[in-house]
Amino acid sequence: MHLWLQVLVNGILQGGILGISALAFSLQWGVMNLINLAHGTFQVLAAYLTVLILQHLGLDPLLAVPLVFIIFFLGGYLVQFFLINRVISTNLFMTLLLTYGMDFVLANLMILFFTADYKSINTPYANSSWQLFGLQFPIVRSVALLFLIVLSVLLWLFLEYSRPGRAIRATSMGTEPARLMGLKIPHVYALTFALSSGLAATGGVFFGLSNAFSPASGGPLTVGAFVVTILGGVGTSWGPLVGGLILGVLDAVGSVIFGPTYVNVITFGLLLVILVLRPNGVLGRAG
Amino acid sequence: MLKPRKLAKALGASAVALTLILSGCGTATTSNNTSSTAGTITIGAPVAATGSLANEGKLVHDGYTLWENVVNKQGGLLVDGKRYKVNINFQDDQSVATNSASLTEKMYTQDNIRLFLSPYASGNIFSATTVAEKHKVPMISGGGGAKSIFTRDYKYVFSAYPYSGDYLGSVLDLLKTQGVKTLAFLHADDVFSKEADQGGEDYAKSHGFDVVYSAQYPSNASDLTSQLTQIAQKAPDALIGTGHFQEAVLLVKEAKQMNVNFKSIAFTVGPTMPSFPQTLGKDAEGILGASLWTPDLPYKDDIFGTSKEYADLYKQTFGVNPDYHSAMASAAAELMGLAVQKAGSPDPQKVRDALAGLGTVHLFDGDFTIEANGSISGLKLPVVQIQDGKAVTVWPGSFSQNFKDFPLPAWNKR
Amino acid sequence: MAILEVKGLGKDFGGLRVLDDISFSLAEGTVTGLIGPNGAGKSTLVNLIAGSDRPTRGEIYFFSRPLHKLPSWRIARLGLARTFQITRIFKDLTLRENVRLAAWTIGMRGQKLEAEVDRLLALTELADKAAVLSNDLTLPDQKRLQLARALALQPKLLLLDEVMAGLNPVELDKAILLLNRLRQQGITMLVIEHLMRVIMNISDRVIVLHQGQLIADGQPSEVVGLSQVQEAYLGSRYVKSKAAEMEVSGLGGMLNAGNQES
Amino acid sequence: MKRQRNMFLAACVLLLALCIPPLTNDYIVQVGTEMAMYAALAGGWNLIGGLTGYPSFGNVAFFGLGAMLAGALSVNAHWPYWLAAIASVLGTGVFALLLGLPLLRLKGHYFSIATLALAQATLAVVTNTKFLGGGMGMSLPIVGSPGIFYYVMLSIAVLSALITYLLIHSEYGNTLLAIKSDEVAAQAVGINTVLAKSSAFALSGLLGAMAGVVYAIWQSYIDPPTVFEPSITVLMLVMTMMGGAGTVAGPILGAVLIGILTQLAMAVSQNASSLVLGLGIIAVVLFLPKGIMGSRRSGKGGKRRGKNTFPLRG
Repeated sequence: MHLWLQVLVNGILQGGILGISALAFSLQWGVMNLINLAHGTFQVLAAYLTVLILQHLGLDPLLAVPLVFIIFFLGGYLVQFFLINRVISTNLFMTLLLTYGMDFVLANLMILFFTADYKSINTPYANSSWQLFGLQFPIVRSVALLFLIVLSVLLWLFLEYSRPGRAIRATSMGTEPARLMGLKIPHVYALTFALSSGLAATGGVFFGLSNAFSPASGGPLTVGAFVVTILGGVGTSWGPLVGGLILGVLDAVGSVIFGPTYVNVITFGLLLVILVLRPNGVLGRAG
Repeated sequence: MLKPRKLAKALGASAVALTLILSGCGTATTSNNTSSTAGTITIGAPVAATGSLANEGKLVHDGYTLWENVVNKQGGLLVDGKRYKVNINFQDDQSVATNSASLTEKMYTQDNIRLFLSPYASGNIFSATTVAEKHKVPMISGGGGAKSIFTRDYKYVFSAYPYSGDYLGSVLDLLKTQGVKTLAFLHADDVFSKEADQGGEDYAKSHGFDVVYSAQYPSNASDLTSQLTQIAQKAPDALIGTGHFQEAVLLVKEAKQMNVNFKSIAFTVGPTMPSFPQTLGKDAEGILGASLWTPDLPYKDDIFGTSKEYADLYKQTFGVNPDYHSAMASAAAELMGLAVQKAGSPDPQKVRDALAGLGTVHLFDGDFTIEANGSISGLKLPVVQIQDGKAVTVWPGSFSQNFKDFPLPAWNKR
Repeated sequence: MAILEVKGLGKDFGGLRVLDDISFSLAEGTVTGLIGPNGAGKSTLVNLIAGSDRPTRGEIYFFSRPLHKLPSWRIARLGLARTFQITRIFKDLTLRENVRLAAWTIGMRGQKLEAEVDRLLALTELADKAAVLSNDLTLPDQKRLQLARALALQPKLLLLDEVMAGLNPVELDKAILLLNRLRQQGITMLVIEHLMRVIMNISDRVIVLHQGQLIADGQPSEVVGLSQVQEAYLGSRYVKSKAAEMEVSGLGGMLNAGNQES
Repeated sequence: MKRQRNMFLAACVLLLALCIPPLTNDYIVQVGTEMAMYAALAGGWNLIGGLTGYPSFGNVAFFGLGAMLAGALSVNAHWPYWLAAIASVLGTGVFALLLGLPLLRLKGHYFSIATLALAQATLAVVTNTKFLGGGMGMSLPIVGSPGIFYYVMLSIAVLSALITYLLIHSEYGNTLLAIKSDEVAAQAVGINTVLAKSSAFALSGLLGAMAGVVYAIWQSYIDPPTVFEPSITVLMLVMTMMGGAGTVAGPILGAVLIGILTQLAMAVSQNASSLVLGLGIIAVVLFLPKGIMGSRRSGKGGKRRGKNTFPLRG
């Protein structure tokens, strides 16, 4: 009994890490129909940035989150405005190609600047945990889940009630009506990418706190975000949370029942089933 | 639908580009001797500088390079009375096995290279060695030792690495002396990890240990908390992890997070690398690593001197302490040098025969014997333990005096 | 004999009831007008009959054969062709290839195929544009392409969803002429059209949909005079734009308004 | 006339390709073999991605499964390789056909992610299947010579181009293009879209598997992570898009250009070759967004969209 409770907790907390990584991915996809193949590498870059901030400014990673967020927000705005916007209207594949190229360039620049060595963000609390009812709640993972919930709420409030948020939502329904409403689509897109880059970076900090990473670590993160986004439903504020929890719990439970070697069979098999049966995600509308 | 003019232009451009590449490569390789030496012996090495193996690839790269530097500083390799400069031609296989093969082919045909050192990682070695075997030129593995590399009846493939399945023997011997009885094994799903794990589990069972848990996880796993929870229920004395660096770090982090305690923890890959204690800080303390070489070992040879001197030189050259990946790579390069000297010429067939006939050699990393299938035997494998942020040799023999922190303190008592 | 029989047909989108309990049948060789204000469910009804969408309730029979479970490509091959309100053409194919593909799917090959395509292109007056990539055609041409493509299936029943929207008066006359010729060939038609002039001209019978329900069914002149039909129209779509002109009720007003429509 | 000129050009290119082994060295033959392999793979991808408009992200599954299955049948079941190869190609084709039925109901990105999942799931299953090497990989005997493999790969590439050519000039090809334009309309004109799409997917799978079985015996060593490497799919996509999706010559041109770009990148810098490749891809996207061949017939007075227009998405 205790085993299963703890496994459940493990799954839920892993869901937090997975979900926070998918927030940005889901937003980009939902609003711009953009699949960002460089997503994971953005997160790894954020993890490296956090290490630098910790080393040179002595700023605690969790306190550095706003700083990292702002840096990525600005960078994301520029990348979208000057790079992705140039091709996003031409063809769906072209944006895929572009982000693939960006992924290549970013990952290899990181090797040049940070070497291929594995790093991890190390703080006194990084490997500690809280104990509750005899169950272990690792601090970083618990905080990540908390962050995910708070960010989901904030994102929802932002999209629902703020002017720029409404502009983003209007654009996600289609660019033609948005243009008729007088919105400057390139700026709305840039804003969306900026926001999601900031969110991706936030996820990157938690990834860096919970895993060892190298410049090549981005790929699996992108795939993970893909899966979570589909499970939760594309472009919904709550999707990443729901998708993350589902995947986290299923992987945890499945890995205990069938053995960890079958985790990928479970993950991707489940993804296939979900896609075929409920292509809009568990939260999305049916059909 | 086709646009002939565009197509023609593109083809023309590609033809020009190809010519450029080929001529470029041509000039790069005809690097004739400039100094007083009799010539240059060029050795090819398709080692990853980018991609997922870039980290270990660099260690191998530096190991080969150190040998190249030292030999050239000593005036070159003395072969049949004449001194030859050595030159290692590195090509980045981008961690992709197919590239390891095609780059080996490239170096063979384009650059006329006839002697080879291997890439890092078993998969890449498999691919690269098939090319060497096809062309009947020797390739020495300085990047991995999966047993299945040597069960293919190849005649031109040699190694400085022991079998992957032998890695854990010393660790288990050490644990045995401490009265460890029950073990949990976790391993990744790649060739090397599976062989190492299988070898370890077999050794454990035949030496009176009780394997209470064993599972395989996919490479690059990012969450193993539930496996640790499961393992905690069986309460084994020790955890043996066989996988990659990031998974070793992950296991330590998560074992602490989950407050799963062991009397001892050992990994095949991880603790020997300097970044392991750097990454984990004091949580790395007391963790054991199955190593193939440490600077403390009492061996020496003519090129590098003692193990200690090798380590100092390495640190001086690259700014970091060497781990066994670099040392094994250096040993592989050294083996190539020995064979060329014994053959009296860099002729690939003669070098191959020389390698096959080297018998037992005494290098800075230990004494070992070249077997008929190209693998080696007899290397006594050390075990390291992280103590005060450094990897300290705690096995074999009298090094066991250095062993401490047994049982490991509970995570929350650190 | 009834070529098409619709029994108790209903469709929900989410919680929204778009069509409810629609029943009617079409006699072979007749032309039936399907009218109703925007959002009445006309296109949905056509989608259900053609199999592009599945009904939530009810049944559809084509020559007594149940259609409501067949995929739309089988329905098309049975001789039930349609056009789309918002044009759906194969933009990567030329005009000719668009039409030929349809004739090919029902099994025509070789000389016969080419001859049939030529005939259809001539019939729809598209012959001179046969080699044009259909994406580059004007909207009226694309609408004609849809018609030619539907005819290539040698349909027994043709569902026409606003094929004449956007045509000028001259083109309109030609189109009406064309539909009358098709009727003479014995093709049964169900025609959605906002232009009352067209409906009055070609229909033997008119069905009126309003808010997903069938509110009238009968001779064109009868139906137009019915008060519930006028209410449906006046209430939902005229009042806003044409309220001033629309004091006159009855046929003349409908016609007039219909002409200015779209 | 234009067609004759194209034929003439194609014949010249083929002749040039045939001359490579006798006129050059083994390395160029090796690079050529790899280019031919990618031309075949990209050609296969083009059938489902370029012609039918279903952007598969999992075509590597067919390549990988083809290679592993052929390897296992020959090494573990001791079949002669030619028989193992045929069985593997057919088996993979059936696999693609069956999996295509449910997956091809999905559209756009959803189809992409589903095929990505398919590839990952196949990798995971292969890794856990003892008969297929169970993650340990498989060694095949060293046979043949570089020239032979070059010609075999070249034939598969030619076959793939030939299939594309025949398709484009047939009603079946028009069927696929119709599906790409508008699937609802395609059904409305009586096209059995499920059959058409699945058969295109299966053809795509057959070509992938063919390249896979040749790759296996050519490399003599295969292991799952290598033959299921997701970037192989990405390369198929990149090459096809670069050359021109939906065209006959596009995938070939793309494969050759990426091959040359890779070689150039390696010649420019040893340590930054991947970086150069990445920059090259970005440059192509920014400056050649329609592919070198352009999309099919788009030159014929079609409306070109401006740089910063944002069309309504479906």
